[in-house]
Amino acid sequence: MLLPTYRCLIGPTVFDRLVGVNAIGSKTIVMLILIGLIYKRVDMFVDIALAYAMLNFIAVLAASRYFQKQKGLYDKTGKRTPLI
Amino acid sequence: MNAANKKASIDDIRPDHNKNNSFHHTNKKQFALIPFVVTFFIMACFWLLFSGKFDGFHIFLGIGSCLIVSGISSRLLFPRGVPPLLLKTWLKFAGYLPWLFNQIFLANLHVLYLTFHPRMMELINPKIIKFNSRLKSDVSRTTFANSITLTPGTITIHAGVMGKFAVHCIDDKSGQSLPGQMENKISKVFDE
Amino acid sequence: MIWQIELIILVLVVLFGFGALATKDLLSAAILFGAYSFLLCLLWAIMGAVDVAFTEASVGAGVSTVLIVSAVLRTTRRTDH
Amino acid sequence: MMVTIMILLIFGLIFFAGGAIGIIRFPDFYSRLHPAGKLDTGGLVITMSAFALYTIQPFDLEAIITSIKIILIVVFVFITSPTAIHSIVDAGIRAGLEPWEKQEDK
Amino acid sequence: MKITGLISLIFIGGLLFYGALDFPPWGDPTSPASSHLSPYYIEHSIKDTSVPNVVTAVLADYRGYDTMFETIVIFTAGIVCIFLLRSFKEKAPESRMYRHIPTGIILRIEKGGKVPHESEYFEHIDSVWIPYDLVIRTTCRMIIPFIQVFALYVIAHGHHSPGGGFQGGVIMGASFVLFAIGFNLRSAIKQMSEKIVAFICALGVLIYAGTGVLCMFFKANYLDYSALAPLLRTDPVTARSHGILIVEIGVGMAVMAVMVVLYYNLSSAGKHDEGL
Repeated sequence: MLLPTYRCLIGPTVFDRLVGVNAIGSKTIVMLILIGLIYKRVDMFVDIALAYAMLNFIAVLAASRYFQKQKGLYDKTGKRTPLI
Repeated sequence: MNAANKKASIDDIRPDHNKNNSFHHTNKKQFALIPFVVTFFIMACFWLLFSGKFDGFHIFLGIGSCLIVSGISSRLLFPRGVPPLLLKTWLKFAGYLPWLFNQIFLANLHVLYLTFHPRMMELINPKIIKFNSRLKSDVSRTTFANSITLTPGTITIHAGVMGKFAVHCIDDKSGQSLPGQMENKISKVFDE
Repeated sequence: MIWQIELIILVLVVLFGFGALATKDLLSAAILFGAYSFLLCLLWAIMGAVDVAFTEASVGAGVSTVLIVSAVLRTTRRTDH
Repeated sequence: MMVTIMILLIFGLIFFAGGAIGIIRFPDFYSRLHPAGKLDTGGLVITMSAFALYTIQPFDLEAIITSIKIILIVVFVFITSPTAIHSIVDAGIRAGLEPWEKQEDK
Repeated sequence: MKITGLISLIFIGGLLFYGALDFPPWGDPTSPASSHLSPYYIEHSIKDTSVPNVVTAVLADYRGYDTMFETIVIFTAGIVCIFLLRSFKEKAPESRMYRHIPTGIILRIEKGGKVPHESEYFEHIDSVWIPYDLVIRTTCRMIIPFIQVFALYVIAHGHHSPGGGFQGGVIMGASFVLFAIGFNLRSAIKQMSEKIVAFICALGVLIYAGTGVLCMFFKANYLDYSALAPLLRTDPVTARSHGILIVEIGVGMAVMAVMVVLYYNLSSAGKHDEGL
């Protein structure tokens, strides 16, 4: 989980951050079930993991919609400086 | 902008896809019984799976919520104008799954090999390939696109309405096998 | 609970919080905030507060990122200094 | 039973580690998606099946339902994960990010 | 200005840390919080309310006022969002895009042009036209009903597993948001119009407060659900459990509606024409 964090925090573009967040999300699901096994109450934690599995991709979809609406890595103002 | 996208957007305004996708265009709200009942039964199965409690009170709550859900969104599972998925299709789809799992496992091993290879930069050769698919319905195309994304070294970039696909593949070997076998299997599943 | 895991996740939460504050690009900040809420949910779950973890999971994964991204879409994407 | 679970867990962890390293090592954003998408999904499937095998041990109704829920998580991840990857790629193409290609012709 | 902020922040933080030093040590069994209040909840909650999940019992029964005002805070947030952002003035946009459905031709109508009615033949589309994205749309279509049934499960099973009204309401709202992202905002509004959403929002708060008032009719305190026993035809303990469920449903409705309202108004800047 540390390495996707690196990609999230340092990553050159927004997309690298998205990739990192996606990876962190899938690891979070596994960690939740693991914690449930350690506490011996899997039936509780499985609900949280299920909610994650369903809702994990809404954020990614929203961000990709942003780029479909707002074309380009560049701002509207016409400054052609890449946003990092 | 990529050339594939421009071409595809010319595709997309062709009239054909409106027939497939008449969900938005009907202003009249007609109540359809059969999708409602089928959705209700699917949702009831899922409720029992989630709940795991079979006493009367919880069953009553479950029936109430299944009615609400199927009232709201039975049109989403079975939209107008699209032929519904039959039980036979689902059984065939279950037959397709083991092959898919095998492919996914192979894909993982392949990408794993690439990842840990010390001279990775020489092995990979990313490029974009385009091809036409002969699958027709929305669901089969989506299945095809998702299967491509899951199998060796390929990611679907664009899945057009008219059957245009653009695929990003990571090395030469993985790009050659498209569309090939997978499309045959999926077309066999969905009877097209 | 194993306190090493808890410590690692706590450090990661702090890192993501600082990252979300420090980036000048607001969209990146929104995305980092999503990851921050993932890790915070894990932290609550480790501490045994299951209900709080569930709230954090549904709010953080479901709607908060979408709302922030849509607010960024309607305003500007760059912070001015 | 225990041996199977251990083997599956080790495989899953290898996949996860490969995914994490691949995200760092690959040269550009499009090729980074390959390890991120596939290896994470594959590792999640294998790890989850190990957990489901572990949970089903007492073999009463509650345990069976819990492990079916774990399998259900896998199903949902299988539906949503390729979609998420596809939408990221789509956003990248629309934003005008050029794919990295090997220069060997010159 | 920045330096003033920093200094005041450090001062307040130091004050808080100084205050925190006086707290009993973490996990101390003799601290006042864990010596008489929480043992009471832990021992009596099953006997009083027959709810296995103590958190739900505390939130919705013992601390009912607290949760009620939380719900009202959320409701107020939704109302304020409508008041701040919603613009009812139909400012005519510079150009509108319409699609003639049978032929698929796209018309761009400049300012002042004659606007066709929305019918089976003309469809209003977004000005930055997003091509029809097949994969996302089909996946959203397939997955939304399952998210909704899961949300209702979470609301109904707050007694036995983690969850309850708030979480279930948020997941339900997320499913509508997903609908609006996967399709477009106008079809979401057509499915669930603004008036219906506002009505559901108010109805949720009304259910919560109305349950309390109903208890007062039976000569009990406000939000004392055991008084509802003759109405529900059960014994007082089960009545408390059912009262908690009713209240949770109210909270869920209010939260769901507020999430949808927030998304509608934020993503379209109050104009409700084109969203994210």
